[in-house]
This record gives sequence, C-alpha cells and structure tokens, in this order.
Amino acid sequence: MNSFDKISVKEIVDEVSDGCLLGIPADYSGVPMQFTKELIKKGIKNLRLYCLPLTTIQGDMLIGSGCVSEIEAAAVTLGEFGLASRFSEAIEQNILLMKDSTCPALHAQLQATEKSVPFMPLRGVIGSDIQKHRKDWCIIPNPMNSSGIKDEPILLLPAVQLDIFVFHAACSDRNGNIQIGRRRELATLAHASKKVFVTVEKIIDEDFFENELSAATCLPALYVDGIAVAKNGAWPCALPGAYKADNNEIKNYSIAAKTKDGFNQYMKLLLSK
Amino acid sequence: MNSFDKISVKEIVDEVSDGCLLGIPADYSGVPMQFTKELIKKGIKNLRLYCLPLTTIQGDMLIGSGCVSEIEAAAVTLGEFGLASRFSEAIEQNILLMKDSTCPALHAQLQATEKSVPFMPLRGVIGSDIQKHRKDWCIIPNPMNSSGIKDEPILLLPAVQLDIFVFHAACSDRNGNIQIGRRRELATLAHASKKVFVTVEKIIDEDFFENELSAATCLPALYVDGIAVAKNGAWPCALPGAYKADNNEIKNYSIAAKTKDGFNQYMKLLLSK
Amino acid sequence: MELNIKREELLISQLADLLVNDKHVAVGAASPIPGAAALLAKEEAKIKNKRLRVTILHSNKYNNFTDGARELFDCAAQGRIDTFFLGGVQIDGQANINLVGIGKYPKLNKRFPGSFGSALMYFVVPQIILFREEHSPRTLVNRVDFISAPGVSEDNIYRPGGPKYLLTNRALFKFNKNDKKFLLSRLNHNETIETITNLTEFNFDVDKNISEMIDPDNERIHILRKYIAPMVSEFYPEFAKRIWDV
Amino acid sequence: MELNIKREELLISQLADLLVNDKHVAVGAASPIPGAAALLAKEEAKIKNKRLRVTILHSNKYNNFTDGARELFDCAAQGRIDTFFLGGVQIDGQANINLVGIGKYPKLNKRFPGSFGSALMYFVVPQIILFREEHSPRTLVNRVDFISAPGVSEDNIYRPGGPKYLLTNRALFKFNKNDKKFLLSRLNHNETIETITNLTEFNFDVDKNISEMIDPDNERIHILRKYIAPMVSEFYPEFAKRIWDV
Repeated sequence: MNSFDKISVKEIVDEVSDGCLLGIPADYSGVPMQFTKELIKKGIKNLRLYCLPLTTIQGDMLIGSGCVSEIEAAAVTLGEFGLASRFSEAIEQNILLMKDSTCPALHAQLQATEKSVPFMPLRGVIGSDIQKHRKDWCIIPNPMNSSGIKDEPILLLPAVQLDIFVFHAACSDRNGNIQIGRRRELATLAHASKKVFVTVEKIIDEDFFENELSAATCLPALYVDGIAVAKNGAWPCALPGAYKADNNEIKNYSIAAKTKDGFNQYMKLLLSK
Repeated sequence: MNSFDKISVKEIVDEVSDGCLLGIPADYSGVPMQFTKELIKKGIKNLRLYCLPLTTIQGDMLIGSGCVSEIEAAAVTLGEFGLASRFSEAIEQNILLMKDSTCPALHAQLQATEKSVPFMPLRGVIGSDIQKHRKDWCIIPNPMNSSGIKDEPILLLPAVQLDIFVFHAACSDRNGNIQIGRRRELATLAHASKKVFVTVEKIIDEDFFENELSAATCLPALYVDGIAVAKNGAWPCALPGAYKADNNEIKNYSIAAKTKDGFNQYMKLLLSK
Repeated sequence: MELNIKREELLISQLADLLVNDKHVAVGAASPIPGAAALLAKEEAKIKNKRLRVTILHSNKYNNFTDGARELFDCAAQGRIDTFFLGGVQIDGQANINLVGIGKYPKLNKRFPGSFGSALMYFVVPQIILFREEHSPRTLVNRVDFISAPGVSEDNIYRPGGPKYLLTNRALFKFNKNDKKFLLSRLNHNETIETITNLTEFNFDVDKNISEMIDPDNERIHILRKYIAPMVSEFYPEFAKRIWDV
Repeated sequence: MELNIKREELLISQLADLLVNDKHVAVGAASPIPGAAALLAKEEAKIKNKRLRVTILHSNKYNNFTDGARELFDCAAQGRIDTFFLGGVQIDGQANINLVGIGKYPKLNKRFPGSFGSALMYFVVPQIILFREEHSPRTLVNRVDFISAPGVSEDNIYRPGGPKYLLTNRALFKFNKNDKKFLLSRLNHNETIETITNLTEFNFDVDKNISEMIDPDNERIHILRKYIAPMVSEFYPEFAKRIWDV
C-alpha cells in the first residue's frame, strides 16, 4: 500500500460539496488555481469561503462565477491591480454575505480548532465595527486575576473547523509529505480542516524525513487525504520559491472583471482552455 | 554594526539574576549544559524553572546545587536512567516548590504570551489533582454558545512570560539566525521570553534566509539577545541532528546523584574541569 | 515446530491485536513493548494492504511531526490519534492513574517524574491502553494517591477519549466506562482468576468469556523477529538486545 | 549644488525621521514609500553603528519571519515591533480608520478590500504612522463610515500602541492621545494652514512650532538613490522605475 493517495484534480473537486466551508490560502501560500477552475466548471454552489487571511483572484473568480454565498476574510483584493471587482459588486448588490474579520482573528479561530478548544481570546479589535457586527464573537470580563488591567473586557472568538482545505505546493515526497517551507499557516489550515487535499508541481522520490532540516519544511502526510499533480497549478498566482505571479494575466483579469460581461467572457475563454 | 551580539557563555550567565524565571528546554531540544555549569559555578539562587515540558539532568543538577526554589514542569526525570534523585529528594524533604503541570498546559501558557492574551483555554485536565492544586488556573462556564456541550466547564491557564531563556543549538548564520529545525517549541519559548540567549556549536558564514527552505529551519535573529559559541555545549545531553547523548556519563551521573554526597563529589569534579 | 515465545513477545502480540482497526497509533517515551506492538501492527496492516501510521516520540525516524513538541497534543486533540499508551506508578479500579508520587500530595514520601501529557491525552484519544508490567497490590491499587488523569469524567466534560484496556504481565482487562470498572478478560499462562484477585487491590468484574492470552502464531513471530526487532533496536537498543539479541 | 527632490523622496525622508529610535520596523503590503523609508532608516542607523531591523511583508529577502503569516501579529503583540504603517480609505479626526467601504455597513455603496490586520496592529504597536497620500475632504473625514480600528480606546482596554503621526502628501500631523485630536505640525512646500484646513474635513489643532517639511540633505538623497532605490526595485519594481528609473 502506498503511504498516500495519489488522485486527480477532478477527484479533489468531487470531494467538495455545495454549501461546504472551504479553506482559502493567501496569495503568498500556494493558491490552487487549477483546482479552482475545475471547481467552477463543476458549477459548485453556496460555498462558504474561509480565507487565511485574505484572497485575491481565487476568491474573486469563485464569487463572480456564482459559487459563493458567504465569505469570511480580512480582505479581498487584487493587490497592486486594484479592487476585486466581482467581490465588491457582489457586496454592493447585497448578494454575498461578508463576515468581515481581521487577520489575527482568522488565525486564532483555526488555532482554537487546532487545539480542540471552544474559543480563543484575542487582544485588540474591541471598539471596531468589525467586532460590533460579529454576533458569533463574544466579550467577557477577564476572569484571570493575573492580567493587570482592572475590569478588562476580553474578546473571545469561536473555534472554526473547515470542511475541506485545498492548496497548491511545489512538491511532495514519495510518502506524501508536503513541502511548505516557511508557509506554516498552511499547517494551521490543515490541522483545522476535516479533509485536506493538495495539488503539487511534482512528487519527488525522496523521504523528506530522512533529514532533520528537510523534515522541518514539511506538512506531514498524516494530515493529507489526497495529492494530485497539477503542473503550473497556481497560475496565474505565484508559487513561493518556485515561480512568480503572471502579472500580465492578473492585470488582464483585473480589467476584464471590472464588468460582469467582461468577467464572463474572460472566464469562458479560461475554462475552455 | 554586526547584525547580532556575539558574547561569551559567562556573559550569558551574567544576565541571569537570582529569583528570575528561567526557561528550560526538554532533552530533545538542545540543553545548554555548558551554560548550566557556569550558572552553578556562579552560585545563582532561587531560580524558578519553567520546563517545556520537562527537564532531565539540567534541572536535577541545578536543584541539587541549591540554585532552585521553584519548578513548573510536566516531569523531571533521567529517562531510561531512572528518577532524577536530587529533584525527588528535594520534593520529599519539602525544600522545593513543585508546580505540577501537564505538557499541553505548559505549551499553552507560553502560547498565551506569544499572542499577548491573558489566558488560554485547554480541554482535558479537569478532575485531575494537577488542576485541583493549581490556584493560578481557573475554571469558567463555557461562554461560547457554539461549543455543543451543555454547561461545559472550561479550564483557563494564565499567560506566563519568562524572564530569560537559554538553549543550545547546532549553529547560527552570520546574521544571528538560529537553526532549530523541527524543534519549534524553541520558537515558542523565545517568543514568550523577555531575554533570549543561545549557545551554538558554531557560527556559519551563510545567510539562512537566502533560501526559503533553510529559512524555514530558523529562529529569526530578532528574538535573540546574544549568541555564544560553546563547542559540545549540550554535553552530556544530545544535540538533535548533531550528536547523541553521552549515555555513559548520564548513567554515571544518575548513580552518583542517588545520594547528596555522591552528587557533591560528582559536581566538584565536573566544575573543576 | 514449537517456538519458544518470550513473555515480552506475548505482551507485544496482545497489544498488536488491539491496534488492528487503527489508522494512527502514537507511542510515548520509554515504551519499548508498545513501540514494538505498534510497528508490528503497521507491518501486518501493510500485508493486508491497509495503512497504519505509527508515531514514536523520541525517535526521529518514526516521528511524523514537524510543529514542535506541542503537535502530539494538538494532533491528539484534533482526533487524529486512535490509540495511545499510558502507564502509572499506581492505577486504580476507576482507571485513575498516578504518575506523580506516593503519599499525601504535596508532601510525598516518594516522588516520581510527573504527569507528562496524560492529563490531556487520556481525555482525547479514543483508545487509551494502560500498560504496566508489574501486576501487584502496590501498582493496581484501590485508590491512587494522586490523580494525574482521571479514568472517568462527568457528562458535561468534553471527553471523546479514555481508557479501553489495561495490560499487565499477568492479565488483560477491559475497562467498562458505564460501570467505571475493569473487566478481567485474558489471563497469561499459569495465571488464574484467584492469582489475579490476590495480586490486585481494586475490585474488578470477570468476563464470562475469559480466556488465556493467545500466543502469536508462527507468522507473527517471524515478522516480529525478522523485521520489527531491528527497527526497535534503533530507538530501544538495550531492550532489543535483551529480547532478540540484535 | 541644488538637488531636484521628488515629492516621494520628501515623504520618504519625513517618515525616515520618525524611525530613528526604533529597533524593528515592519511594513505591510503595497507600501513602497514606507518600505523605502524603513530601509533608508536602517542604512542610516548602520552608519551610526546602530541596529535597525526591517520586516517588509510580501518580500522574501526582508521578511524576518519563519512562523507563518501569524508571526507578524504575534510579534507585534509581544511588543517586538516599534513602528508599523496603516492607511485608510477614510481617516477621521479621532484617528479612526476605515478600510472597508463607503456607505452604511453592511449595505455599502462602495466596497474596499477589508481591514487586514489593522484591528490588532493599531492596538499593540507603540508607534503607528498613518500614511495616506491623498489629502482631501473625502479621505480625511469628520467621521469614518466604518471603524476598521479605533484611534483611541477606554482605559480598561489593553492598548500599548496607537496612532502617533498622520502623513499625507501635503502635511504631517501628530496625534494627541489625550485630546483625541490631530495637531498639524509640518507643511509640504506650497501648503498653508489655510489650504490644509480647506482640504481636511475634520478639525485639528495647529502646532505652535509648525514648520515646513525639511528637505533631505545631500547625503540622505545620495543614500536613497544609490543604495535604497535598487533594494526597493526588488519588491516594488514599478515604483522604483517611476521614481528613480532603476
């Protein structure tokens, strides 16, 4: 028996159900764009996106394609290429529920699940309109005497468990260990997800655990339910340590996506490739 | 200006004051034994040890040498060489305050400081005599509706900030970044400590951050207040990835330390070397 | 041909039988018999084309973790470890375990190392196997002097895990969570219900289907001696040398 | 010789002056002017034999972190970052910032990306410098439509950090925490108190010692153009090309 399950991108897509809570990596941690294209082709509906902590073209494309009913994020943006127009328009037209958050809260909610505790405390945030609109967050008087400030209110954030998390990485070893390098937020996302699938540029015939230093760069196979090879699978996004973003393509997208029609034409071409 | 402060082991020892809260790494994460010998020579008093999550010969020697007034740990043991006799005797003679804990609680208390929150919740532990004797811990009714269990009591652990943390590592790069590999608990300890000093086998003329994979193995220099070269500085303990424990020496220690006299003779010889 | 089966091999075989449905078994410090059992179960699963992951702490090769020392506990809390082994200076009839000391805490007559991670692992790992070779009235007591981790909890406590079995060098007990009581279910050769009763301070029930421990068959002994022994010798060299002379 | 100093260089120079006492400056996404200022301050510190660390997110080379995306926030919460830069679609007279949108939340007329990490960073970094190039009544408003992070907090809120300065392409304000009000302290060339008042919707005080922004001296311009420009071109290539043609 192999020590991991090698599957296809389509088989990963089959694991995503309408309405599920899908983990979305930031643009610096391996965006699974090939998977995203297949997901849009499938016509998935009512996805709830949990972004750690933001999304760029991946989230905007899913929203523009009508796949998303809800999104929790600290930002949705095309970065230097401006606003994520499909996202902004969906909010302005009131057809998308946005759970506005802030980066450390998105990390902490997953860390709560990582530790199987019902909540995590967080400093800051109190007094912001983010906090005022989050009915799933609560504020309690600090029960810990040793904290120093009198009558300090403490914000508690609920543990969030993802249904499924998919990301793209440079490689796995022959045992299914995934090289993530410094992108340790990918480990947090994996720990907090019921199912985890990874697309990789290649599978290498090595054992990353044979060496303490290469072991340190891995997400262990035990968290991964299946691996698919997807050459250039983050395109047009960057894959840290492997290739840079295709800025021309993202710019083209950002221009096309300014209107619904432009977006539809862009996507038609993209999905037919 | 150098990007880090290269100092001597004695200068590290000078940073340790009587009564301070000192972070102690486990036997698998780089025990700073050369530093410990110098600390004992100095005649430090009333140290409070915070072990993540246990200590072996380092803690036992410090206790036997009369340097320690309090210790928080999940275990003090010589592993396959049996009980830590100086520790056990100090407890049996009631001259050492032991804050009995459990591994995940010791991690969580530092993670609270890492995030600058006043406490962290932890599941388990309730109903144990560990919990009953920890007056610094508290139990509250779960304030988070979404948790599922009715009337669930939740254990809260206070944030603990260390005064100083010292560990031994294989190497630093020319910019003072420390190679810790998979021993990421060392990063947690450093994040939660006011001062951090490291002894290393050697300083390498490289920049670990030039490569994403070697960067992933580092504790960044920004957390480190000084680095001293100490050849074989973990001896007789192991240095993961570099050398194994000197089991003969630890066995000799375990036999000698069974009695106060045997320990004193052993230490006299050790410190005169 | 009759094989001369060692006591340790019999215990390893008993434990391996308890791991057949697992996907991930973790083994803590200083546990050569559970470690060998986990590796044996992994090898046998492979033959059946099933996948069993084994994490042995204090080993580099069989350590699947990369997130530091806390990952064992986080991983267990996430429900990703099916079986873990715990021991105890004392174990009592309600499956409370004591790893701290003998006497009235904190003024102990005899201090032992401490509770390690038991106070969390006992709550979150579905199958905790208590393993204590010494079977005597001083180890299997009526009431532990200190509860490192309780055997049972109230209904409002989050507890997906807990004790399932207790193995000593004389007997195997199942733990009945509803009755909060052990059930004697297997006897080592030469043991009787009476010898076990005499050597156990706590009260226990006796399984209607109580039987002798089943010796490992030739194939299992072959795998154990040929494949597992050299693996074990990597992280428990003295144990492997004593039992298998490797 | 008179140097022709660009507007961006003047702003970089203003920011660099605010970093001279720092040990660690962090710069967030899409911030070429703060990024250049931090690297300039680092270079000048080196000349004075002082150590300034600079962390520029979205850069691999100037990113000191190895614990994933959460480390910026943990590091800041630990008090290990002295200065951080924040912007805003709107900034109001109490230093509240809005990164979310225009209109009555959640029914916004115009949606912007979101609050990023501002809701924590604003509380824990001792010196937050608000930087917004556009100085107009639509950016510097009386009251923001949405508070991504509040400028001030009650006394019982843990808040070692907060706003210290607001720099626009026309002026530099100090923030007075006690009065909860900005103080106009430096004017760009060709600006007057009157032009600033007309272009600012919120009320502010005027520093008794108000002065013009001081142009960077020849040495600073030399360092900026010779050493900093090529560094900046690594992570803001278009900006570096536009300003310095590198």
